[in-house]
Amino acid sequence: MDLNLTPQELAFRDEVRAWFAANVPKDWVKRRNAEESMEARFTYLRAWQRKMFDAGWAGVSWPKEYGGRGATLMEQVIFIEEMARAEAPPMANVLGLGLIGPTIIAYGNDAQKKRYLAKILSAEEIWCQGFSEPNAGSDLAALSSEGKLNGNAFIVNGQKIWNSYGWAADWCELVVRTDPSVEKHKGLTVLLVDMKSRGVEVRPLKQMTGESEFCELFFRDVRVPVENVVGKVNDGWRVAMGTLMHERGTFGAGLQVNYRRNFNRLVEIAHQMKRTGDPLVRQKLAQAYTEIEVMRFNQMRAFSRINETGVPGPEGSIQKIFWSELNQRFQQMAQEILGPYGQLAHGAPEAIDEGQWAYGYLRSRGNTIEAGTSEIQRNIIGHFVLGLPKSY
Amino acid sequence: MDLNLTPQELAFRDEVRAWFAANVPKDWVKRRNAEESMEARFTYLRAWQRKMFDAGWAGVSWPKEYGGRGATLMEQVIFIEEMARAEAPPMANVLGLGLIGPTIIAYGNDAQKKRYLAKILSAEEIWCQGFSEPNAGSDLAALSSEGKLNGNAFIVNGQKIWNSYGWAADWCELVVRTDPSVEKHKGLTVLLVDMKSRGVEVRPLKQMTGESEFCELFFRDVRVPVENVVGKVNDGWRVAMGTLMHERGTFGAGLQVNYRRNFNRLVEIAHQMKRTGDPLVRQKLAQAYTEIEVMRFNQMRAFSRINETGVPGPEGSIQKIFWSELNQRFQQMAQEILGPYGQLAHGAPEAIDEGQWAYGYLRSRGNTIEAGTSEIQRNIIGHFVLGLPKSY
Amino acid sequence: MNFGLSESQQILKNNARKFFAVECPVSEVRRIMETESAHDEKLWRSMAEQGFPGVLIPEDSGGMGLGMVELAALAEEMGRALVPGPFLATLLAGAAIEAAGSKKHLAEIASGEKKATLALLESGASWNPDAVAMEGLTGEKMFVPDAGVADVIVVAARDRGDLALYTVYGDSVQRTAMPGVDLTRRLYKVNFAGARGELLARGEAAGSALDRALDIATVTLCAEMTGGMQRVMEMAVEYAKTRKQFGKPIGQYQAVQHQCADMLIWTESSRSAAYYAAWALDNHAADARAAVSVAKVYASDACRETGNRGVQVQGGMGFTWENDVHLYYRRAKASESAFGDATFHRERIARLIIDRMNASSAVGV
Amino acid sequence: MNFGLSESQQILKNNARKFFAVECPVSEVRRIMETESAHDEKLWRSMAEQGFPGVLIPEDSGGMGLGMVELAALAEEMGRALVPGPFLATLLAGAAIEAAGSKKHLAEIASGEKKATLALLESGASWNPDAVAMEGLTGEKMFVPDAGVADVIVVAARDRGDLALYTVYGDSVQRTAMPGVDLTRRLYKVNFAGARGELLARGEAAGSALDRALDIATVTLCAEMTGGMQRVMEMAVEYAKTRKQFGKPIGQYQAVQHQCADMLIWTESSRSAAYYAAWALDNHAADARAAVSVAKVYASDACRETGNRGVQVQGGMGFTWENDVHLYYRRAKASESAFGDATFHRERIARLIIDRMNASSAVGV
Repeated sequence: MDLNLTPQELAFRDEVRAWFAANVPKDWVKRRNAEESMEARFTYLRAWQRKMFDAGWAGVSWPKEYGGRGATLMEQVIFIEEMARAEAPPMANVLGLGLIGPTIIAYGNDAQKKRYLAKILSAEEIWCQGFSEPNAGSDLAALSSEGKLNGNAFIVNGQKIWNSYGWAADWCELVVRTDPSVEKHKGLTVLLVDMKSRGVEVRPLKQMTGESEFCELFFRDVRVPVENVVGKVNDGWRVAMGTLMHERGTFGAGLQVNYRRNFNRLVEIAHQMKRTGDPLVRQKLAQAYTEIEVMRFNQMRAFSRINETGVPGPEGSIQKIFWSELNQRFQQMAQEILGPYGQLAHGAPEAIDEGQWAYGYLRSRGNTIEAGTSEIQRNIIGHFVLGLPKSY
Repeated sequence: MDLNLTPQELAFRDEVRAWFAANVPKDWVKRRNAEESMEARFTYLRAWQRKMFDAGWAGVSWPKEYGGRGATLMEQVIFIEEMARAEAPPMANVLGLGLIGPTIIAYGNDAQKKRYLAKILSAEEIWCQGFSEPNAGSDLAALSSEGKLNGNAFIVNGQKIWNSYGWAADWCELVVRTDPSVEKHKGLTVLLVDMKSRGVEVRPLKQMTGESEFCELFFRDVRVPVENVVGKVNDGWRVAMGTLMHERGTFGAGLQVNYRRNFNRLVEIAHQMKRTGDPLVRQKLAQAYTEIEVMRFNQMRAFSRINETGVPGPEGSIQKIFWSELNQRFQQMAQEILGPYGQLAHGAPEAIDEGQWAYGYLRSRGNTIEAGTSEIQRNIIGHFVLGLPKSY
Repeated sequence: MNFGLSESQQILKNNARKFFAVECPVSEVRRIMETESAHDEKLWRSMAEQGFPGVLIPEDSGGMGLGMVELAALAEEMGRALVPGPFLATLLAGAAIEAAGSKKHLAEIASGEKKATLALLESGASWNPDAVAMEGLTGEKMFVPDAGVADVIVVAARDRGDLALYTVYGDSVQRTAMPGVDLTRRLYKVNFAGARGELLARGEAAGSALDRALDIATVTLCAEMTGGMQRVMEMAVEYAKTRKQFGKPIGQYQAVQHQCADMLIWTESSRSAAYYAAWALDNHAADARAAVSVAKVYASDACRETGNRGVQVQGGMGFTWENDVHLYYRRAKASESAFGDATFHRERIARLIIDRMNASSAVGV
Repeated sequence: MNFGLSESQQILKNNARKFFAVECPVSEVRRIMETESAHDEKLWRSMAEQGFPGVLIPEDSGGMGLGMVELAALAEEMGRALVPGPFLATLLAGAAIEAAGSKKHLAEIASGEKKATLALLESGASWNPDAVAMEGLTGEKMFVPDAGVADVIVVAARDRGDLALYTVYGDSVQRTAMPGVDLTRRLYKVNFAGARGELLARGEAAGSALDRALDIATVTLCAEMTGGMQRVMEMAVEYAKTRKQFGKPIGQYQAVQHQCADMLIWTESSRSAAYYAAWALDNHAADARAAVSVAKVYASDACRETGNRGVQVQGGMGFTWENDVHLYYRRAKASESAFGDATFHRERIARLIIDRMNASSAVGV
């Protein structure tokens, strides 16, 4: 057991840290909470990704042969942590870099790799994902969007939901049912769909926070050439699961840094409100510190294990439950400490941090739903980790 | 809505209160926690019940024609509360009075009523109940003790568990399977079994508290005459459910008084330990007060509704969950306030209240298991109250 | 003893439910909450025709002269329908005026001609009247509910050190919106420079009038929260019955079903506590003030948790703007802290109950 | 960075598991806990042959000279096996002696010839060294673990106002049992009238030695708790797989299965926190002391809740004396408060972390 970074890891961290220190746009922290159009914001993030790409920081985890850096898992973690620490803007093509690029690398053919990968890295083409449907959320394999083979193309019809970046995307990794005659996991296919195709419609989906982080996608007789199948026809479940596996990998590394920053900020405010002498407030803050630290230790252990074994396991569900439920408790606790001020929204002159705490409280409610509900995660732990019978 | 007692209820309360004030043995409170043999204790409780019987207080809820008092539900509640308030000893034949007598009244024939009821009231014959089995707990209908008809008697074989008072009982209300060929709820029969029959064995079952509140009963070729069937042969599920319905009726009325006494005592100790100035302790005690009060209000509402409609409904599961989980939180909270002193057991000179807090903590663990687990109670609420599909 | 509503109480409740189903369906709530003040004069007038703003106001002042139980029954239905606007604020102000022994504005409040509110909180945001520091009609009050549409504002201030209540005309003060999570009940900062108004009460009279008004409003809020919880539970249960995943209604899975069961326990328990407190206030029961805090402690946590489960059970759908559950979720957060959060009321219980229990004397049950 | 155990650490852990499976199966635990002191000299000698009492003691004092991570690995296995007796008490005393810069008794402790303990708590039962009031070797200490079999007792007392540590011979003091819920680790009241002993350290040296010893023992306890949680979870999961009700293994019902999932989360998280703290202590990390408290806050609650679920999942069977889960349940309650409960350690985190963060300065991550 040695929790110090290795000399190589230290060198990598120093390099990353130095680059971010020199290159993170100074205006970002102010701009982050400001009102601006999604389009203007996105242009900014595209430029930022391009800058990172030019310096060789896009696709850190990708193999070198595809334009990545071939970083070890621990280096990826370091990269993500440093990016969070530096309060760098996110990259515009976050799904392309994190999920879809790796899927194409793992399951795509040479032509696809050649056609798509470089433009993902450079943010020239933005990607989104079409998986969930109104009637296929936790039960993803029940999806009903269909792709009917017609000559050398699939004709796609259906509706997708909880899609991120659809409004900005050039391409979509879409899962459709291509064989309705076989059992539900077996008739699915993953297609790469040009979002400019005739028959694709994108509608913003407004959340309870008032934002539209997500979209609904509608496909009406959309033509997708057969060469856009990833992997084999009717083998889409395996490909889609491969994509989702990436979702539960290193994502938490940045969260932990953000949570710690939120905690530090809350302590700062509590000091300013002269509330840190109150034994109740002290207990609450210390409990939050404890949970965030335990999350950090859990992650270090998990990353260390994946680094050795090479595969993220179902234990990823532990991390998902931990960060989502932690954040809900934290946001509630923040509300208790801030009192009615915590409820003031963006635009109220007295709002703390421009309403970020009111927003954070509402937004956290989605944490135990998005990326696999807590109920599904506990099913995964029960069945795949503890070996209990499948409960659903 | 009128939460004052009616003049009749007030008169009843005053009468009960006066009788208890004059008759509750003065030595009971000290004796309660003292070490004495179960037999000696039971002799004492039998004498106490005889005294209550002679004064007309045994079987308050029973119809007058069977020697009871024909009290309204609200009077029963008052009686139970006053009994708890007076810190009266329990009656020896608690199951006979509360569960088995009412079952015989509801389902028994005239000969049975004549034979058994009076001796239940006078504590001349003590009763116990043989329902649960090692493999039939939550799933009671899966019980496998069998009764085979042989001439004019059933020959009973099997094992029962979680039996109270078996070691002291003269009689047992026993559920056995008399027809294994039909579906599980349909082949059961309720028998009244003489505990002195050849082939009945009683073994104490030691709990995690170290006590033996419960027994295991073993039946080996025990002969039970057919006239001891309650209701009809193979109609035992209905009879047994009728018995269990009584279990969830007015039981909580006394609990609420006991919880409030425990709370008052804890506040008293906290004052003595000079801990009631600590904001954390204040919050904890106030939360406990809140929960005990809400339990009281819930019960008032439930009793008031049963008083009107005449039937306890599945809402009894709400009360069961409430009192059991409340007591677990309360006992844990008491431990936090008392610190290591709370853990000291009977016999430790420094133990508070002769180790009752350490005992209460351990004993409360059983609350969410006994009389229907919290899981089963939530199933009942989900299915029978909210109309959700059966989940098991 | 009878915990159920009397026939006339039940009729009032049923009528209120029907009234709001027609006059204030959720589509109206959504329309009104998008307006500047989340107040709709037409709805208010209709409510006034029913006598709602004057439920507690004595008949000789033009009100209905009913009690807290009736008010709780009405509030439960208003909570269920998520009625937006200044009902609770007006109630609070009216109760303070009446508890101070005055009849000022009461007839106009009862008739719906005037809306009112009460200004208590200052920058420290404490619900404890002892924390009032504003000297006379100067300075600012914060988090004043529905002040934007209030014709009358009852203000707690200091008059040479003593607590005092004033009635102030809404149009004589400067009101600035403080947009918060609850879109149906707006908060304002009120600056009293140049306020026109009169002294209502001072010293002990002011303190006890304020206490009484806060107790009344707190219980009313608890009943309202119960109605909201009931509705959130119903929406979740309905969804759990119809939404299928893995070939079964999700309500068949215990992970979902047991969350629904908990929502029922919280809702029913909040209801018991709110109605008990209402009855206790009406009947000047010895434990009335503690019962108010018990109801608020319980409902504050239960209402928030019911909201949490209500969203969770509905999954992604529960997280959309289109789904009504978030409107209740937002209201629950505001109600949790209004008139003091659970921590505040637990401390109040400690003062009312625990501090009065003596260390050396055995305490009766 | 590598969070996993090194090969030699893993071997030590595996060997410990095998050793205790043979030398201290639960039947032995039950036998030993029924004895007067819950200590078995034969088991102790076997453990000493393995070097266990001297894991941390430097090689030049006859110990193994290993670090906290090795100790945590050993303690996890001891917790899993629920090893009764004075291991933790002896560790605590030995760590205090060594941290005070002394070698007194260390060789005999390492060899198993002497058992030891540390007496800190007085009637106020506070784990804060500042609360020590006993003047020199007079008066009483309370809740002293395994004092009944201790040959050496390290005592915290005042020497003219300054904190001081003394080593006292166990047979020179009066020890009275304080029977508690944990049957495997006994507590005693110790009266020091007539005690024979020597000064070990005073002033700052005493304070820092005591702090260090408590930190070491706390982390060891957290690792031990993790081992117990692991075992409780395994028993519950095993039961949930085999016990059938309504025709299915109960572990197929989400109400049961999800309780098992929570037990896994709590156990794994306690493990991460305990090992991190062990590593931090070994490496004098800047956050080492806070990490100790983080581990204890988390484990105190998690271990209790795992016990609660462990009994609940096993239903009536889990509530019997015969089922081993209650032995762990009792130990969990004692461990929850030992060396300070979650409330105590949260307050310690507040002092170590929150009070040092400045209101006006931005704080780095």
